[in-house]
Amino acid sequence: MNSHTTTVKPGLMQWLTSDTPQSRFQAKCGRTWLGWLKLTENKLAMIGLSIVMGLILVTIFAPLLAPYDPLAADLANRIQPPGAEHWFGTDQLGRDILSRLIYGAQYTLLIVGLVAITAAPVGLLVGTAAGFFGGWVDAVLMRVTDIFLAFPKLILALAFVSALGPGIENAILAIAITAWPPYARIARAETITVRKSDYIDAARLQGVSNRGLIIGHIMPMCVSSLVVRVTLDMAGMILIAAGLGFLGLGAQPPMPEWGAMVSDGRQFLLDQWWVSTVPGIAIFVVSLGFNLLGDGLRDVLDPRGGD
Amino acid sequence: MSNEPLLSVKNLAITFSTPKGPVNAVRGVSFDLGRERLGIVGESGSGKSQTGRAILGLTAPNGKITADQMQFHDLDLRNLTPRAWRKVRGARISMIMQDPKYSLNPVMTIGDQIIEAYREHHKVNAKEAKRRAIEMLESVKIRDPERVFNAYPHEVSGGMGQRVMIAMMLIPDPEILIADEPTSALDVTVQLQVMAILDDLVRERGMALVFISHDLQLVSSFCDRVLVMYQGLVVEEIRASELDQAKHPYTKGLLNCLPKMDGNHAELPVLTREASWAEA
Amino acid sequence: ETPKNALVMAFAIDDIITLDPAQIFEFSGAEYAGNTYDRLIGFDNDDVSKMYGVIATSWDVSEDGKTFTFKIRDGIKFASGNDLTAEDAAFSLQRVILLDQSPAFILGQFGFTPENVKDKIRATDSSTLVMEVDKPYAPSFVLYCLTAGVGAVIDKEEVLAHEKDGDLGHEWLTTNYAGSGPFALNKWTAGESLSLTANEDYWDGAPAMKRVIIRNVKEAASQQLLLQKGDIDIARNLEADQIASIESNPDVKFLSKGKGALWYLGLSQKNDYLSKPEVREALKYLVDYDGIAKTILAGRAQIHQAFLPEGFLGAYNENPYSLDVEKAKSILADAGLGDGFSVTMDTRNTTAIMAMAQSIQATWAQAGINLEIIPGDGKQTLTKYRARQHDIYIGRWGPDYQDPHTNASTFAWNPDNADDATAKPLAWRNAWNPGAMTAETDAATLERDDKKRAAMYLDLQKKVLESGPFVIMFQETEIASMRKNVNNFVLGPSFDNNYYRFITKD
Amino acid sequence: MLRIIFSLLITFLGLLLVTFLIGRILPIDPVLAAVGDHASEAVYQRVKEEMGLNLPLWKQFFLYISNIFQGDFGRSVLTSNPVLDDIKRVFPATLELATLATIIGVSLGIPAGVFAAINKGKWPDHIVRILGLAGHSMPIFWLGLMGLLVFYMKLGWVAGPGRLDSFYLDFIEPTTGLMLVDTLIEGDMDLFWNAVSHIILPASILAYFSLAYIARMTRSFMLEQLSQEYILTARVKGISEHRIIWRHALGNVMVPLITVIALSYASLLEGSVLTEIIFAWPGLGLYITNSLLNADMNAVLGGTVVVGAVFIGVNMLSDVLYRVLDPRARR
Amino acid sequence: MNAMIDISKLNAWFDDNHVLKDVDISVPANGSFGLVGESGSGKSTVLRTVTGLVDDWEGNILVNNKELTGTRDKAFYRLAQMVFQDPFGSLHPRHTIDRILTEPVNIHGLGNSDARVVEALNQVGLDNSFRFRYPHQLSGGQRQRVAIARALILEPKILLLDEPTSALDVSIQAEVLNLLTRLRHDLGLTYIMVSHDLAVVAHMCDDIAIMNHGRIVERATATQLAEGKLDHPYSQQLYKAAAGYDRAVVDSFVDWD
Ligand SMILES: Nc1ncnc2c1ncn2[C@@H]1O[C@H](COP(=O)(O)OP(=O)(O)OP(=O)(O)O)[C@@H](O)[C@H]1O
Ligand SMILES: Nc1ncnc2c1ncn2[C@@H]1O[C@H](COP(=O)(O)OP(=O)(O)OP(=O)(O)O)[C@@H](O)[C@H]1O
Ligand SMILES: [Mg+2]
Ligand SMILES: [Mg+2]
Repeated sequence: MNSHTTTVKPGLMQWLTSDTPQSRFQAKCGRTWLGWLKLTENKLAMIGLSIVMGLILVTIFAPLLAPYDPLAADLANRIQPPGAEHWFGTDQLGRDILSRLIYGAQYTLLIVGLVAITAAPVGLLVGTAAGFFGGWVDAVLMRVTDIFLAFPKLILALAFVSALGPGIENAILAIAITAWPPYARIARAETITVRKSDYIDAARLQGVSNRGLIIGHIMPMCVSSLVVRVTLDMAGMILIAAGLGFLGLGAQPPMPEWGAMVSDGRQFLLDQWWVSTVPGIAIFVVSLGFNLLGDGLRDVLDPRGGD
Repeated sequence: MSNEPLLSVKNLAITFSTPKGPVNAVRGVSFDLGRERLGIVGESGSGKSQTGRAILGLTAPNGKITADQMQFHDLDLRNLTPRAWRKVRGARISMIMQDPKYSLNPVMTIGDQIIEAYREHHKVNAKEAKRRAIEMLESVKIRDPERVFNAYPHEVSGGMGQRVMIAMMLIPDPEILIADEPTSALDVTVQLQVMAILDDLVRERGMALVFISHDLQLVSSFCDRVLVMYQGLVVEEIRASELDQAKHPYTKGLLNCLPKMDGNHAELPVLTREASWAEA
Repeated sequence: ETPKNALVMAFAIDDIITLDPAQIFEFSGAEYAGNTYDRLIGFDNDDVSKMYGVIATSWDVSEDGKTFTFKIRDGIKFASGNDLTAEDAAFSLQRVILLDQSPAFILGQFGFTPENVKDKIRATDSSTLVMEVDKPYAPSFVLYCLTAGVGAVIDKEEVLAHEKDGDLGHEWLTTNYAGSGPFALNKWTAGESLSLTANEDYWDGAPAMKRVIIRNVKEAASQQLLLQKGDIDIARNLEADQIASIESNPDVKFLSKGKGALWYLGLSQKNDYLSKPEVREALKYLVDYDGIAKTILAGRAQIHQAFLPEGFLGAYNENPYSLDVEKAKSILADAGLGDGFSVTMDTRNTTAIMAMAQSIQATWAQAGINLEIIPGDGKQTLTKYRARQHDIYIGRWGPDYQDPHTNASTFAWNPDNADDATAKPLAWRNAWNPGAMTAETDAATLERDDKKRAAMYLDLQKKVLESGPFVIMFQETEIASMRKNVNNFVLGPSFDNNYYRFITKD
Repeated sequence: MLRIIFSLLITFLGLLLVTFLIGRILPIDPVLAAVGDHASEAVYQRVKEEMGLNLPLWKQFFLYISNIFQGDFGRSVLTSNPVLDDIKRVFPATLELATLATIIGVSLGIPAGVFAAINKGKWPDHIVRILGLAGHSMPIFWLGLMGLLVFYMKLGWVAGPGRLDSFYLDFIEPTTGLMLVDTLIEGDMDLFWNAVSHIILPASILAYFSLAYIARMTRSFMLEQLSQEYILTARVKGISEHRIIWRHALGNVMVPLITVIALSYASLLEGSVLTEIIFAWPGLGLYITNSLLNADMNAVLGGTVVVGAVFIGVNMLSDVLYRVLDPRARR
Repeated sequence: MNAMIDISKLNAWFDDNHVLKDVDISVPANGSFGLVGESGSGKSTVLRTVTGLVDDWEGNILVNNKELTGTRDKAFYRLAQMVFQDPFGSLHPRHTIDRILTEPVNIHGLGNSDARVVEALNQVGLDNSFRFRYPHQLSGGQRQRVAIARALILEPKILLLDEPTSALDVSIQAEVLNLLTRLRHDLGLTYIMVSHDLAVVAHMCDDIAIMNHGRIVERATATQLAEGKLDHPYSQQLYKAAAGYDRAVVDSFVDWD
């Protein structure tokens, strides 16, 4: 556990943990380092982090890791059970499941990544604006949020995918469209508690504009709970993508997207369980990773959220 | 009155383990408590509250308590079972918290919270408990006890809330009452009124009172004896009436730096801390 | 375990949108009508050229081939208790034309219009029905059309009793029943179940199953579980691999029957690549017919490349094409497409079609053709297809009735290839002008000699096979999976001749 | 009050408008669902006109809204029933499932969350968290099929897909549409137990999802409450730890938790398409999805109105409960 | 007398709650004015109204001979600044001290921010090592110094102090009070200082007003206060209470709520 203290030079340690940082950079590093220390203490969070890192590495090194071409169909060799040749067996077109899994990692990463960088900022913007301005701005923005919230998630996604045409990008867009309203709510709630605080009033008295207040003062306060929520939601996003895949509207074949793989394999579930179960487990593990990381991040970023 | 100590604490130390290393919150505090009003003063973080909490066994889980002695009558407070602690808490040693706004359960009526304290230690029926509770509310000078009994904490003012708190803590008739800054959240005048109630009750019941505060002047005018704490140590123990003859420079410094109402706008003397004060 | 005298079946029946025989045009709807309504005539499931009377005992065709006279069987009663007469039969056929719902064209192609139908189709007495067509069509053509769902005879009195705003009882019959078949409707709960009760007085003998309960189970895996557990008697929608996996189960057996439906690729001639004859030819060499039939469709289909399914009059049952990547490559090279090209394929997202599409994608890739699969729900891909917005459409085409004209008129017939044409057969959808074939198709309907007629269709099929924009691949085989104790379930060449009435259980 | 009604109305209209627009941008031809693929062009054009699809968009929307205000949701193309009748049939199926799932989820999730919180950092906490996370991380169709395979097929503890055994289907005339209630009304215990054995697996699987969420939220709310001053007060009074947790802390936890439960209930009431497909459960989710994929827009709009109403209703209910549970919120 | 701040007939409302009733205050340039009163009497509201943090008010507020309207412009904030009661709540928890101090400099385009930040820190007796810390790395007294530095960095003429020491220990309070006194002299500032502690106000201010329920019930000079020459019974009571606990005195109290 303590290996990091021995590998880091004592000088650097001191620099990082100094109570009197000498530069902005040092202050930032110090804060990050403290957060990191706190995170490393949380074993579950570290497991989560390693899973997520693993996913990223697999994505990067997919061509090196995959034993077969993930797209090469071989009807003669279909639905082979796991064995020495195909560790996780083959699917209904005789493609190597392990290789598909490895290549599929990038889509999973793409889905969660893109949704996170589209839905979260939209939610943040809508929520902080609504909470900050109140009045009719709040009323209008929250009505819109309610409308999207009141829509069944999968159906909304479905509608958008059918409207835009199937395919991974559109699936991602659709998931993002369904994902932002809860973020807007969180951000709004947070904004309302924050906007009355003395430090916002104080900033106002320095002549900070409304825009400056929202971006520079309010948003940083919402970001941590949002980051936590987003990581926790990533599992849900992967699952919605899988659900769209199940209904045939997710990734485009022969793309080895995991949700689609689970869904494709379900007709063999009862006898050739691995075709569907292996990608199912992959989804589970990655979701678990994001969840654990999110839980850990909450402890670090958002001390109120529980501990 | 104070010849036979109710509680005897010797060399109490409390250490918290934190991510940044251990924190020695209290370092070798000793005192005897008789049927008297004992004040504990000191600046923020000096370990006043932790000392009080240790007496009730309510130190946070990350804290470790060591003491040579913590004797309450025939009970050794250092190693009580949770069950034994529950017999002590409330019934024999009780505590009033600083801020009534946060210290009362917001979703229970005041009456329920008082009755709960009483019935935990006395086998009586609900009606009798209610009668006692109303009586108790009257004795803390609440004018409309029936209404307050049925009210929720947010429906009463701060001063009222603190009286409720006192009623709640006194209803099982404890022998020692620890008051941790019981009035610092209140207006000055209300503050004094609440203290007057406390004063009366202590006198009538012959309770021992531990009064924790950072307000030297208030403590000195209210208590019999004062412990002055600095960084987890008791630096001086002194009779309240003799406070102006305090010897320790820390105590003297604290007294001096209070602004006076003499129309004098001159610089206030400030406290210059010496490292030696913090040495045990 | 299910009761001895009841049949429980899992079947994806959520395509049923109506129970009115004049409107039914869906697979499971057709099966419902086939078991609850009688038609004038029927054909032998095993030899479709053999026709027999059902409600009609006999029929005559006039010399000029334009007048058909049917004798109606005596003593048949509707579920309502009313007697079935020629008047009911005439009304039923007129009603199809008057309501003008989707299947109306099956009768309408013989010149009936809402204006003239009451004169052209009439009961001359209570047991005689007369029908006059506008041209001297091949009699088999007319008769086959009468065996289709639109030929169902309904209870005129009952239906008119529920007429609303002159709708000929259409609204009522959409969810109700007025027939004389071996089974009567008990209850239809859309998207959930359809239950039938036996007609104890059926003229041809009461069915052994007193009740038939069809439950809508969309998920094939769920159907499999139900069957294996014995909670249902028959599972209708198992996929090939599921069937393979329960083949060894001693409690289960299978019934299969070649159906009229074809799996094919429609190649839009609006696409510059696909409009090249060489490309069309090369693509026909680039499907792994054997592999798909043996694995993905295992038992669910047989290779068939002509537009008339086996069993139809004049069907061409040779399959000249097989996977030959090298040949395809050289053909493409000759056309200057040695480096390949890219096209898209609209694919509905069902297991079998998706798997086929992916296999095709893989073989085409070997010849340098980059196929992008655009998955979509059924209605979505169809919408695109009908609007001629596809490059390639992979689909399934089922004949509307048992006569060869049904497929000829869509694969080989296209009188107007303009975007705003009024007739929109498959040839039109793929923007293909079959040239003289259109006229040849029309001529074949008037050929009264069955032998000659068959030869005409054979010729048409060969031409389409050679130059048409269709890569016809397979003919569907339906497989019903059932418990060992279920006997005598009958599967016919199309859905409206899958019969429950003979079923018995041990 | 007027303000609330007004804003509800706006939300509803917005909901309808969005749904309506979705219906229009879907590249699915609604006429196809009505006439099928093989219909002739003439029939196609006639039906299109009948469906009012050749009117300008705003007119279609206006017509639709004015019909709705007269209580007419139109007819579904797919089932040929009035949409309202369809919804009366499919919604109880979902309601029943969602309610049972929520009951299971709440009654297990809250104790699990509390248990985890009071054992924070110890193994019971880890177990609850991992199990909870697992519930959030598994594709539901996979879980559903596995559940069927194990509990129905292999162990035979529960009945298979569907709300009742098939041959019971005709025996019950819907009064409330809730199978468990209807069978009790009929007084047929066989039927009732049959219905129970059918609903228990899908309900448990959905419950697992809400349980996971409820347990996690309970845990974190509980930890927050346990660090509050009033808990210390209760301890000072000498009250048992049991009472402190279940009366004092949980009493306060219920306040924010009610919103969490309401949201999870509302999302279950939208119907879970995937569960409904696997368990052949003719519920709202499946109904809306199917309608959407066939561009059966009357049905989709009707379904959306119901979902919106449910969402708003559940939210209002949770507001009321919030007031009941939290005296500070009472006026 | 040329008043730096002249408030007359000030009324303010929160919704229907009338919290300020005809408040008149006048402070000369370089003067120091104290407001005392119990909790909720409206002390903070006076300051917040002046700085534009209260929307619903009536009356006349003249600052540096300029009448204030509904909105405050940037120039106003260069003239008057406020220090809040709670040093823990008035500094943004995610901003470094550097950022907190740099922001106003940049907004008002004063330029040379580095030097200004260092200077402001020095003014309040903090050395450069505090510059890149976060608020949670500072003690209460240090934070309040930062808050004062932030107010000073715009070189205002007026400081509005809302109980600037009530959250601090007495020893730290003394340091902060000394600092404020020194700054007033050195920079020629004008103060309005709110407190509930009579002694603090008496020590810091020349003129004092005692508020109760939104009204000023009594005015006094520091000397009058020191001598206890107060007329209003409420002021008397406050005065007596300030002397510490005395049973007899407490019994004479009447409730004011
Ligand atoms: N759970 C804890 N973990 C770590 N350190 C703690 C914990 N509780 C208290 N401390 C530390 O113990 C020291 C003494 O705290 P204590 O609450 O007794 O101070 P105090 O004298 O009551 O101060 P105040 O006047 O601010 O209430 C402080 O430095 C505090 O930070
Ligand atoms: N934002 C607000 N919304 C509604 N009412 C408010 C608000 N701020 C203050 N009030 C009310 O206005 C009255 C005056 O409040 P103010 O904060 O000015 O009192 P104060 O004298 O500063 O009290 P304290 O000593 O507690 O700070 C109080 O009754 C308070 O409840
Ligand atoms: Mg304390
Ligand atoms: Mg104030």
